[in-house]
Amino acid sequence: MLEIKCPYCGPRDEEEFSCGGEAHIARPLSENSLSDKEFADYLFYRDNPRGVFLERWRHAAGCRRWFNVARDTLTHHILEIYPMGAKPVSKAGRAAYNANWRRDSQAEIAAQPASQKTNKTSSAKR
Amino acid sequence: MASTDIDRGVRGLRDRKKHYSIFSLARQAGDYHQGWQQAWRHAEPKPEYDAVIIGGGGHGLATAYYLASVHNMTNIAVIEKGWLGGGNTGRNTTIIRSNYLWDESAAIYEHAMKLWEGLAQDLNFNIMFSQRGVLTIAHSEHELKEMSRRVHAIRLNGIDSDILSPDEIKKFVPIMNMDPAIRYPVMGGFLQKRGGTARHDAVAWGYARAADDMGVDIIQNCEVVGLRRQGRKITGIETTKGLIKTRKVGCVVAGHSSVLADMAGIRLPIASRPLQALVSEPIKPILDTVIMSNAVHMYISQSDKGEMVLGAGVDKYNSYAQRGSFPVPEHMLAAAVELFPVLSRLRMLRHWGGIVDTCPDASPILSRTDIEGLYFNCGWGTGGFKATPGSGHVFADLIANDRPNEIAVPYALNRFETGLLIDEHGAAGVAH
Amino acid sequence: MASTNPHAQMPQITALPDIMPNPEGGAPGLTLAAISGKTLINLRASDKIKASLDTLFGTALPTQPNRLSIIGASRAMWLGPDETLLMIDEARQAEFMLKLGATLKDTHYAATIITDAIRILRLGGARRLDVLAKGCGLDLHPAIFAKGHCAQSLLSHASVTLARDAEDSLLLFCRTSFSDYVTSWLKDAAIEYGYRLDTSPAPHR
Amino acid sequence: MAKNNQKNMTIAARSSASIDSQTPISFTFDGRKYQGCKGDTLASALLANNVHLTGRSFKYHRPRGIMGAGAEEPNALVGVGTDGRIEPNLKATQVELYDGLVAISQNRFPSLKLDVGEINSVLSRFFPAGFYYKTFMWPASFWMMYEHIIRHAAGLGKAGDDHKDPDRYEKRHAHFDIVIIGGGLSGLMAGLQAAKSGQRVLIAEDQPQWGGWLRACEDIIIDGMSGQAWAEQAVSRLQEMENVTLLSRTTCFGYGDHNFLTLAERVSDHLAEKPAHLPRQRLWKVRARQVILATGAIERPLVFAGNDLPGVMLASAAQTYLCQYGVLVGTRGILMTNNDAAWHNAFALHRAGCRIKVIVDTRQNPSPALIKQATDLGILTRIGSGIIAAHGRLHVARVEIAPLSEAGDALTGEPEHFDCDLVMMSGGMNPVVHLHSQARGKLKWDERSHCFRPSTTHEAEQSVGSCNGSFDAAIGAKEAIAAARKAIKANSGEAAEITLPEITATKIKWTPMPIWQIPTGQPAGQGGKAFVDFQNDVTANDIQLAVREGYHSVEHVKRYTTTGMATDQGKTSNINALAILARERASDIPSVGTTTFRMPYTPTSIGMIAGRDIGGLFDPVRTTPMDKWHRAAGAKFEHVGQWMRAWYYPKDGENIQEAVIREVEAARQYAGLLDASTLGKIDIRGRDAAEFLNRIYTNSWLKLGVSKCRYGLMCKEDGMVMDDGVTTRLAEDHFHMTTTTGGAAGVLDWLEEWLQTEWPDLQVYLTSVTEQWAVATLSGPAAREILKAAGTDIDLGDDNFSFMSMREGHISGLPARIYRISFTGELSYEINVPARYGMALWTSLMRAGKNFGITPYGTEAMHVLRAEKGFIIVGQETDGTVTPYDLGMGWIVYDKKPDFIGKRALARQSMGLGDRKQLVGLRTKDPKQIIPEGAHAVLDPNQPPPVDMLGHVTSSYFSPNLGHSIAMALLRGGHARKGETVYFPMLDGKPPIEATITDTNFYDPKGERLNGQH
Repeated sequence: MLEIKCPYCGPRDEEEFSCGGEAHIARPLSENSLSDKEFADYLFYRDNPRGVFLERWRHAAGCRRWFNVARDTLTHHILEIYPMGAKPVSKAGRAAYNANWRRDSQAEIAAQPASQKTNKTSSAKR
Repeated sequence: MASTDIDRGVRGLRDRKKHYSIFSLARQAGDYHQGWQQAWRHAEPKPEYDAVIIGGGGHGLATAYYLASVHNMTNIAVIEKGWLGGGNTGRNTTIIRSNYLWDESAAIYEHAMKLWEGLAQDLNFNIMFSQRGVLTIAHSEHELKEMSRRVHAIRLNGIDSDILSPDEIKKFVPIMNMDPAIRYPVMGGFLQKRGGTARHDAVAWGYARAADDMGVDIIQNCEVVGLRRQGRKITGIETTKGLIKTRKVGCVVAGHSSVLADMAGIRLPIASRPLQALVSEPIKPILDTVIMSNAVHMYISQSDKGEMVLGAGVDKYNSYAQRGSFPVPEHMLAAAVELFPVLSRLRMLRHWGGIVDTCPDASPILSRTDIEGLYFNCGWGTGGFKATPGSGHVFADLIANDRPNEIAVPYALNRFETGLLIDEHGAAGVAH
Repeated sequence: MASTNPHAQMPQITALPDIMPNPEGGAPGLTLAAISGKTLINLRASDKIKASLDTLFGTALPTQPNRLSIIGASRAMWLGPDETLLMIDEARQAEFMLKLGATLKDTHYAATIITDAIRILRLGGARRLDVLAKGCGLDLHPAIFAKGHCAQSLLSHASVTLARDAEDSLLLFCRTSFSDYVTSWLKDAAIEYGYRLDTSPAPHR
Repeated sequence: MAKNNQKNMTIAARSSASIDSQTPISFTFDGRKYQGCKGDTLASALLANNVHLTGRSFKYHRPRGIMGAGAEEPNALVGVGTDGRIEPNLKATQVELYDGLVAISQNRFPSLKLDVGEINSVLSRFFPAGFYYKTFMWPASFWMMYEHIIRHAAGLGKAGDDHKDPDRYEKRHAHFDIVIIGGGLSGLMAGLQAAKSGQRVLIAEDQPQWGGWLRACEDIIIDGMSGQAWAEQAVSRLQEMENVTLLSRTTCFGYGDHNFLTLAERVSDHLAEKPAHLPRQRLWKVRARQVILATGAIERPLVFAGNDLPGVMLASAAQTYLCQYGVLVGTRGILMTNNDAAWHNAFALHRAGCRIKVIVDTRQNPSPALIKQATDLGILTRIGSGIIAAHGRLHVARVEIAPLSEAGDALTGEPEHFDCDLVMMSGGMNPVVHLHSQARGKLKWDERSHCFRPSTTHEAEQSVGSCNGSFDAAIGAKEAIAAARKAIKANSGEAAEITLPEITATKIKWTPMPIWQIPTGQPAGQGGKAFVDFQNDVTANDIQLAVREGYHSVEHVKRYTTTGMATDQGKTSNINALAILARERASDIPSVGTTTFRMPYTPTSIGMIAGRDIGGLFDPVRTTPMDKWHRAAGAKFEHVGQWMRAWYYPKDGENIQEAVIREVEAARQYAGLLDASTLGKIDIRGRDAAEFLNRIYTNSWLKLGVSKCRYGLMCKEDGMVMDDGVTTRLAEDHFHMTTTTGGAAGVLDWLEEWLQTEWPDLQVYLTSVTEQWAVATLSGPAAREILKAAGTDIDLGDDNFSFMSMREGHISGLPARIYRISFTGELSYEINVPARYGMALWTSLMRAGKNFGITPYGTEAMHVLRAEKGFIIVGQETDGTVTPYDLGMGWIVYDKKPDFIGKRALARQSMGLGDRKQLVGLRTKDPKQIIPEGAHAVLDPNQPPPVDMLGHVTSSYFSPNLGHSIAMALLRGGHARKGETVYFPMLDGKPPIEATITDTNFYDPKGERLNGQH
């Protein structure tokens, strides 16, 4: 059973958490011109690496906060835990973030208001 | 729905010397079993094949077998990075049924069921397909309604299904706890008599042996490290045993589909999840059917060896580790003891995990891709074993003709673009 | 019409007596007492904003995760970075809420009375931690889960909040609809140590 | 008779520190009464009574005896207990003796000595590995019959007939700084170091007593004490420290991610009288910061013809029975070994009175000192030789010994015959690396000791002593202290100074010979059976056959021959099998590889893993504040998730139909009262609350007036309906949301997720108030009058209190929020009071309504009433594949809004397709006919299967108010099919039901009844 270090409550058993799947999936803004195919990238297509995976967890039975985890899906080692809205800082975490095909998907571009291309808070999942 | 007359291809082995029978067994006994031949050759890759199947599990071997026996494509190879059947084929709870809600699902699983029936004779290998029945039980008003919906649909699709009352269940499964005062009392169930189990390893070995008999090269301990393409066309695969040229590549690597998709530069809507199962020590027969419960979340059968075989749902996180977390077996066994108190004093003997690839709609993908000559068969989630022959049969057809037949059409990748899903989530509950 | 089913009855929960003597003799290993006469307020507010309530509450509200503030009969449990559970005497409720409203006027906060949604139990007895450990994955070692600590976790199938506000006992908060389950679970878990359930009138029901 | 004399002798002579020969214990085996001593295992007691034949093998039903002394035992499986306490397949070597213990042998008929199953042994030539894959195929239809026979021949023990387990099982979590598995020399040394350094320590020992091999080892001296005395002293020192937890009779069976260990403590299995308050076993779920494994080693058997006969035993086991249990397992013994250590076992037995006739060493050059020692003791030696066959029927009686080639692969001379009643064998040691491997640590093959030992680790874990391949006591102790210090350092603790004890023991040069099968001198496949896996009857020939047939991978060989798959999980067989496989493949063991070890280390009680989460505690039962009233009224209940909701309230003799019709009519004609407390309720506050709702729901929320209510539908991001409910604006920045009963928790999490992860800029706070409020829904023409009668300070007039609005005030003195909303189409009030007043509210309304014909109604009547109005129930009319448009509720989708969850998905091309399944109403041709829910619509009732289906009936009832049945269905292209006729084939063979497709709003389409004026 995994032991996950909630950024607030500290190390707790996996049972207290729910897993939210891939992290940093930007939600296309309503005024988008995505094709159905491009929108499917946001809706259904998920990163599924054999190795470092950036995923979202929630301390469901504790403080109910969401946070990000960089976890190796092969070893189950947890490399890094970082807040919602932030990006990974570990080398492996950053590499995984940049390697993700989603970074240059139309869906992700459509999540960026033309004005603030690098705005972080516009979409905390990023 | 599947056409009722399926082209099963060549039946039995071409090489009569290798034929299995009670007589060959007796003959060999006289010879102290020194004369048995290899079930399949340990082939080394040729420079080029007409088609290559990546993945030597049940689905991959079945695909190769039907390519050879139905479509006469014998210059083909199966590439397996480890040993045949070493993935989910050898790690599942071997349950076989075709009583699915949606027409598309019923079509492919019933197609498989018809192939299961008589497969031992097709392959001249006793895969121990045992039609002991699969009984799905309901624990609430809501589940009874779902059950009614399912049985109506299943029957109209021409698939056998009977509703059992609590009294009939009591007779059919004497060890089940029918106390109406338990937390989730057994209020009824539906039974597919033609459902049951098969010996998972035998399925892989049987297909391998029969495919080999028709000239298919089965290449174990050979890992694919890259896919060669020319523009949008597949031209070959790079393996740890060198480059193999081919214009058709079928990927059947449950658990690792995304890894291969990465090599091809395409994406799949798939998450790899741990699925755990366990067996008890062998005991004399106490359960002669398969029981599934969605509400208390477990399924159970007893193997011919006498082991109670149990499974439940997938773990909640992605993993390639072939292991899960302890709470899953904990809850699984609590549910098992609640329904079958006799299990309390038995002991868990073995526990293991597989990696299943799960789709957003809990239905598989049998599809061409944007790359010409590259085909994927994946996303079977927890339910792949039961589909093995049907999956191989339909996938072989897709590869041979480069177009999906009527069963395969709904399972194309583009359904995630259109949103026309085959959502077994609501229906499936604990699938497997 | 929906199919009639023969069962449609309440599942039977093994009804254990309220007192189970310690099989090894001596005091029961677990004592349970329902706490009544308290008001529970779920406070949603940032640390900055909730700090302005310190005077009203009587002492600083906890800003450190999983910590508990104690003043007289009042308790404040940290539930999340912007969530605090306040427990005060019911008699103070009206005045407290009034002053709270006045103090936090025009700020982003939510103070919701959830007294009736939560059941409070005080757990005592020498084996209370062993009983809890049977269903709770927290490290309850007295040195780790010391006085002044609180935590939300699971007790078997129920979500609970534990607050160690005393040396020799602690508070357990659970949802009202789970309290029958939690109580029977605790009794059942304490069979090997003995227990005593103090059945003073519960706050509601 | 010689046997009796010898038997008496063994009983009388029994003495050892581990057993108490003064306290005799009586037990039965196969109905016969025997006596053992306190401290015995069933195995040691049976041997003391000279009972060697204890079981029959799985496949060939060959007579089997006791081969080992612990978890490795493959043969001596027994059923123990009576009535509800029967437990099959226990290893006699692990069963602690208690007074009155009842044990039976297994897998034999009619008796152990005479088992008809032995015919399989005679016919064994026809049953090689995997024979069943090659036959039983003709005729195809016969397989079920063949299988029936196979199933009944297979299986080992029998489960108890009485299915209720009378015992309790406990589980507990625990946290430690350092967990040590194994209470032998190295485990205790590591424990002392860790404990003295103030760490929180757990030491777990599988056996009832501490010391491990120290107990069975006669010659070791530690700090001037016998090994056993030292162990007892160490344990008593540890017991005094409060930072130490000592668990004996506790097996660590699982090692999971992040140092999560699972241990099984046998609390009362060994007690004759099981105290009612104590669990039978306790599962420890331990999170450890550091783990030290000191799990010892297991001796390997040698593979030779007849090696499975009773009386053939591991050398270390023979010594264990002698030194630990005071049992001499034979009178005329022979040892075959490939190493030095076993010589000392033989000497020990010889000195104790078992005449060792010959020591057979497969090596050409064992140490001369040993040979001299043997000669001095009058023991013959046969060097560079092996036992090529053992003979006997129910017990070994004679062996053939022949000289071997240097490699041990051929005979180089004629065999000599020796009679005997004991054969000790030793093929070297296997470190118990199971837990290290479970923890995903790697293994490496040790070319000197010829065994696998731990190499790199994956978790914070270290192996010490024999399980690390360090078979020398002094070295093991050093390792243990070093490992403990390393662990303490890793925990940033201070390692206390402790001194390594002085250890003197017979020095043993550990150089076993790699010999994996003793040649028989017979042609391949012939000669006596040489077993590799004893329990599953897998012979060396079977492994050769598997390889011959192309099953080369170790996993294939395992699965094809079933070697290593028995209940001993290959503890004695794996390495021999691997080695023979390597030989057959002309490869070496490391490259053939090993199979990975998985939980559990030994078979583990299922009841213990289930624990107390069964029966009444399987899952919480949630009840409402009015629950007791419903029960008193004799209500039937419906499971809704964890909730128990009143389903209907039958009066004497009423069935569900009659009761529901009465309740439905009452609600329309007078008034009905429903307990709606289970509805999910969420308090939503903050500046942006309205904007938030506007994004969550499909319709518009910005302009909703204060104290006004609005119905809302929420979709998932894929546009499919997720939940619905009425939400009320209590103030500009304050809303009260209701959700479905089943959806409550999910919706709160869903809303929180969007706030935290997508829209952290919105100022909105959510608080669940589901259980803060008890809700009674008063519905019907008389509702208003009843509220008045109950006494209220709220002006109920339409102008003050209109439909879809909320008022706060009092009902019969209780503080209440009343929502005038309707799920029945009648004048209806949802009265919310703090949960504590729920019962008071209910009873006072029932009282006030008495003269108005008030009738409590349950969820079933509620379903009928809303269906008459065509209102949907999420989860019944929807199943996650239905959009608002499919439901004909396009009116609630305000797509002019910039955004709401699901908006983009609903705009996908396919969502507009006309042939989606759409919700419609149905009128049966025969008004009395009720279509079963779940029935499927077809256009051509005579089409043979597979039939083209339009879709299914989601709700179907008889409507007493309309006097005909009503139904709703999701039909392909349904909205365009209004007026068409469809057919519903029945399961029971009755003719299909004919129905016409209609609208869904069956009753009072104009909604005039909402005001109660009629």
